[in-house]
Amino acid sequence: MPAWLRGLVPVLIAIAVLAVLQLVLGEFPFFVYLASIVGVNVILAVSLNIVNGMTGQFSIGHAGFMAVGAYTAGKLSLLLKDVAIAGLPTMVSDQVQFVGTLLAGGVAAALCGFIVGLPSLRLRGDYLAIVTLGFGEIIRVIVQNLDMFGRALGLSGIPQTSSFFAVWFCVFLVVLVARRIVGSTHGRSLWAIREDEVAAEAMGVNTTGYKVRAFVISSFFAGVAGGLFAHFVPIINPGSFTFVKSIEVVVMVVLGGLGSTTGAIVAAIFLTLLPEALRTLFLQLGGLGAGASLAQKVDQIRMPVYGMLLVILMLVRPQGLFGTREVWDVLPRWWPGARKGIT
Amino acid sequence: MRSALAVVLTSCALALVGCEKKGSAPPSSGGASGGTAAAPASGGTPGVTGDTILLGEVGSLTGSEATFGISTRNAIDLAIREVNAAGGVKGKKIDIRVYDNQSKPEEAAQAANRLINQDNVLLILGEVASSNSMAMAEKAQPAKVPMISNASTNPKVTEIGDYIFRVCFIDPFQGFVMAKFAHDNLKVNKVAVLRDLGSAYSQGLADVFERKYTEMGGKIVARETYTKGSTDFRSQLTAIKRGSPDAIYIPGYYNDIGLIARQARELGITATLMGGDGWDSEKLFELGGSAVEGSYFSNHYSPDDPSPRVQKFIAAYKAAYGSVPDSLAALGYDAAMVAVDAIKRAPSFDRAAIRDAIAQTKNYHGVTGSITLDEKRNATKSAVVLQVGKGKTKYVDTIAP
Amino acid sequence: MSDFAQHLINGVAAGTIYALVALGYTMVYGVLKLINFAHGDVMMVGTFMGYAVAQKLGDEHQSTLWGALLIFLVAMVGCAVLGFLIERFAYRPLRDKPRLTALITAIGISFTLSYGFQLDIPPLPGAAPRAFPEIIIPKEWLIVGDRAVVIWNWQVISLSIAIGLMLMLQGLVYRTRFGRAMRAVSFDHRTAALMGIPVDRIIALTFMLGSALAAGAGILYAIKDTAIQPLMGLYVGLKAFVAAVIGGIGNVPGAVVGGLLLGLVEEFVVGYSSSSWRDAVAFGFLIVVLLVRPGGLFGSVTAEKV
Amino acid sequence: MSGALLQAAGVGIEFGGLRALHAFDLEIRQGDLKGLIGPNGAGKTTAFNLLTGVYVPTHGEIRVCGERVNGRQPHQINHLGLARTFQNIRLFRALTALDNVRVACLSDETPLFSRSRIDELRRRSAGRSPVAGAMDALNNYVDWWRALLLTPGFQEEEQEITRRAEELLKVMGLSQRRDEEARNLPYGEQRRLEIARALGTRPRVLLLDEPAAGMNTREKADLMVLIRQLRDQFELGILVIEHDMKLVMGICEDITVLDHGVTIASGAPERVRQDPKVIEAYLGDSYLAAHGMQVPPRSPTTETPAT
Repeated sequence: MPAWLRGLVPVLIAIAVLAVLQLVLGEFPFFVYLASIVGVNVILAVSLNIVNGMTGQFSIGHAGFMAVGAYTAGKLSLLLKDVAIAGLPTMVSDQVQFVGTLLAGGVAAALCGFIVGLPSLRLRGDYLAIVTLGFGEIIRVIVQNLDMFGRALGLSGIPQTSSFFAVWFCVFLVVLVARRIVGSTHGRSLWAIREDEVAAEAMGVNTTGYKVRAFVISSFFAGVAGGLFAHFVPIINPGSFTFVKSIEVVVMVVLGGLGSTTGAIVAAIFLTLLPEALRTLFLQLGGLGAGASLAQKVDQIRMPVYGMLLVILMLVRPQGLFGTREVWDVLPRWWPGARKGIT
Repeated sequence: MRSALAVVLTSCALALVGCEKKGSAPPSSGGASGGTAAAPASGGTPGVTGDTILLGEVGSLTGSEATFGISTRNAIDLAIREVNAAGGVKGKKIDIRVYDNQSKPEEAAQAANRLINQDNVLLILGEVASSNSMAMAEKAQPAKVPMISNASTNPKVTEIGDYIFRVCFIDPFQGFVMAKFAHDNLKVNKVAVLRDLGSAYSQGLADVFERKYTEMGGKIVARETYTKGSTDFRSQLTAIKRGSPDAIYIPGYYNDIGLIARQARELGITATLMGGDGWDSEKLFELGGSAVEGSYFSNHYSPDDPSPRVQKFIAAYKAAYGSVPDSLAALGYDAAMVAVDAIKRAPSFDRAAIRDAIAQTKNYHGVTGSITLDEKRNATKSAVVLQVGKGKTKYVDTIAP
Repeated sequence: MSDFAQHLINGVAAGTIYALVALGYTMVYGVLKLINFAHGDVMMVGTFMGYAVAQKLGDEHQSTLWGALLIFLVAMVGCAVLGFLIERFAYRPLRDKPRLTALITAIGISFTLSYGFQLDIPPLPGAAPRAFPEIIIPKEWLIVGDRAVVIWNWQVISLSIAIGLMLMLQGLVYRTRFGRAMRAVSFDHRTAALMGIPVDRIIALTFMLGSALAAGAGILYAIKDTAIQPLMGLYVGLKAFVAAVIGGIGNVPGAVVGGLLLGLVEEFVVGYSSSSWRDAVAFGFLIVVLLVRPGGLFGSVTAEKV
Repeated sequence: MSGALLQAAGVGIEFGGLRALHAFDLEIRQGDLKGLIGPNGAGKTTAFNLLTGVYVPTHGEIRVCGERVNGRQPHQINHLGLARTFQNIRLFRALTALDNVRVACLSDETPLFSRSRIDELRRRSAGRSPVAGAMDALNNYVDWWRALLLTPGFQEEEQEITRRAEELLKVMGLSQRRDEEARNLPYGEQRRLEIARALGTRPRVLLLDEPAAGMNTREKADLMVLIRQLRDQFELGILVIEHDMKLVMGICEDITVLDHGVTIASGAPERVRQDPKVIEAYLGDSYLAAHGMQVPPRSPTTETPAT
């Protein structure tokens, strides 16, 4: 295989596989919806992992970046709703616009990431965490106050141009980016920053630059995730981007194992499907006993159960599902075992 | 360690398999249930199996709007029990599947999607918050599943499509009612508006009120906001006090109103308080105490209404859940009853037929008044204005559209 | 002018609650370096305990001094026990694990408590808000002019309690053996253990103390804002955390000052600007403080030794 | 002036009134092997931190390869050719030995604009050139893209970096530890790994902060040989902080002695060793009195390592 092709092969494979899946899954809208929401969460978790896991910076404002992307992309789509690109069939034109809005959402979020990344030059650990959290909340308040973003009602009627293919291709991209960063000078520099900032700096790693860039890449993908989200829900309002959402993403990253991309993926899938699985489980239980009425009552119990499961999972596997290893790292070649916390 | 991992992985797999199995093997009737845009296939009767009719409901059972979702669910449950006790519909019992949406639109969309595509319900009931209803409607409309919202008052909800209905009046009307009442009945000139920044309902009512009231010649002396979840409103109230208004319009929900009223009185504000249907709850008296007495709010019905329909509902609800139903419960009950009525009238269990039957609802006598659905699928009915008294409300006026 | 004074009073009253909750945050952070996300929810549980006691006492007893004291006592002891259990089973096993994992269990506990209390399965209270009984009969403590400015007795009581507690805590931390042990554990719990300090016991006690403080703060909060509901802890907890960080997390007077400052900033934004930007300004204020002083107002960033 | 790779003139710093270092002068040329000694708290490590940019000096001037570096970021100073090790080993503990070195082996490729050109621009505008900044940023982003697209050039570069890192491990005798995590290495090997890592940055001057601390006599002897060898093989100038007099006296051609932040002596080992001020400061009166000595012993092994 020629060297120049090596970088592109996975992309070609992914396109082919996803296209087939797209054709097959078109028949199951609920599955597609579920897969989309799972995909969005995977993108969020993997991208946050670049900042929290690889670089060791502690950000808990990811929902803010997602909101920026969602609102930018959603608003653009609404503005372009009645516009079609000349010379293209409507379907194609819609998809082109969709991709354009996603990119715009990502870029807007990346810009915010750059702005939030700057204070990270000065702040560490929990202090940085609270600043990112504050940023997320500020975004929400701004959206709530602006008429153009529909205030509390949010944006509605966004064209549902997202698809299984679109979401999972973005998932594929973010995973690819995360993996390739890890395998490069850049990834090693990020790990170095996480391990010891002073030493990294002394070894010629531009720590501030890398930290900001980690923020930028991470928030770009959060923005893309938000854009996707806006195009299949297809309502966005400030209530979807509270700090609870940010926390959910952090939970995915930690549960998967800080720094482990595949861990983040598995954790995101697991935690997103868990409530739905509980719903199925309770329905089955209800079916056995007192009919569906029990199931109704029991749907409320999902959230406390989710909380309990978090506690139990962390107690059983404090280092996360995979530690910092990846799924295929059977041998402890790369940083296995317990980690030291964020500093 | 390994076993924990295994548990996680298998439960992931289980969740997925569970979905797939259901999706790929729908009940014998609904071959087309999977297709998003497909109307039920000829002869297919989604939601009807054997002797039960399955309805779906999405509500906020947890999260910041849980109290509203729960009272809606209670009332719908009550309605369905009553219908079943009376022999069901067309010889079939009604069953309902309720999903929680954690007060979030994406969860509402997901739950609606599941109801439509997995559980194959005949129609969907809910939600209270307009953004959640809209998320559901976006899924119900393309799948051509009728949906009746009980209490989403934003005009945009039913604009999503011809399968989306509601049994309540809409923001512009209710805002107008209180503006008119303030101007004509209370004869006040200076009004302050305090709205919930995080609630589309509150924003909608406040916007309309401000516009209508100013058009009538009144003056808005202060505009303040609060955020759902906060419990200290003194700063806003102190700012309002500076404008010395005659009345304060607070289109919020009762759980905030009680506190706002108390704190207003504590700060020495004597202005009359006014609000919307979100005030209607027995809780208001408990939370507001004497501070809310003498305030006015617009509502869908008056518990004083001597009509047996209303009294029977109140008595039954009280017996079942131990509290006086709030307006959301009343609307939930009506939404369920309108749905049942439409199923009765429809020539078949075909979703399109059900839709048509709902659209033809005319002068249905519900708890919240006589319901007629107009061509925009909104209920046109008159509103009542109630005055808060000691532990109960007093009927003051009826304002027609 | 009078409304300026009123805003000042409101701000101090709101800040007092933030300060009290922030004290608990700061103490736990001090010894464990853990953002105890469940702190606000422990506070919520405390208020519901107080509520239950008040219901048992009935109308005539709950407003007496002894009644009020009993309510405080039960809530504080109850929460201390709850805090102990949380620490013992959710945090202690993770003490030597990465700090983030304990944060996740804290979040798990928070979800369990807040959403669990929303269930309407007795004895859980359900999602609907409850009116908290008036265990301090509100009386005007000071009235200026024609009720232009009013200070209530409970505002004075809350503030006194907050300052009293702060001084007590400060004394505890800097004047007692327990406090010395606490500071040692906070500095380095492994070394502290080598010096014969019973680290587990110190951390458990600190945790219980913090939880009891939360319960006390919760009752005062309920007296001030009269309604309680299961999600209240989330919002107050977040604001209190911000207050603690503004003051310099881990620092006792810092928590109080941070709380009062945050209360005042929010109050004056609403009073003299637009109330819709209140939360944005609160967080903006936090960010500005941190950019100017990265360790908070009273905290110091320990320069890393190279 | 010219030819000095590292030059400190009158450098000083104060921490809240405490004068940690005062009027510190130093010059290192290629092939130099100098020592910096002094009792605990004399300011040796402070001097290192000033030279490498961790602290910004309040007085004086530091030049690396002729360029003034006061106020520059440590990584910029490192790029000019100054690398260091740390007194309390600061390896990337969870990374393998190979990766520790690879972190330091930053790419020398210049995707868009050559680094020397950017440096030239910076030099002309005293470090504040927006054009240079923009070029640098563009370079970085192009660099990221090359990594993401796995371009052939990037792949070659990665191979080159790995090859170089392996070579450095070999030089330091750590080849068999290639895939071991840094924290699992024995103490002496950690020290050597730190040196390998520092060499990865292609330094022209190497600062070693107590490289022999915690080593046994045999290891120390090996290290002495190694340091000399490194100097010659990599054409370096080396500055060593060391407590072990034997080591310092054995390898350094020139020694600077600090006490309380002040340079009390400097020059050839023999001269410094006999300087009474040094003897007094370094060993204390009591020590001399107790041993009834006029001259310091050859190897004061009672010295405790600094914390």
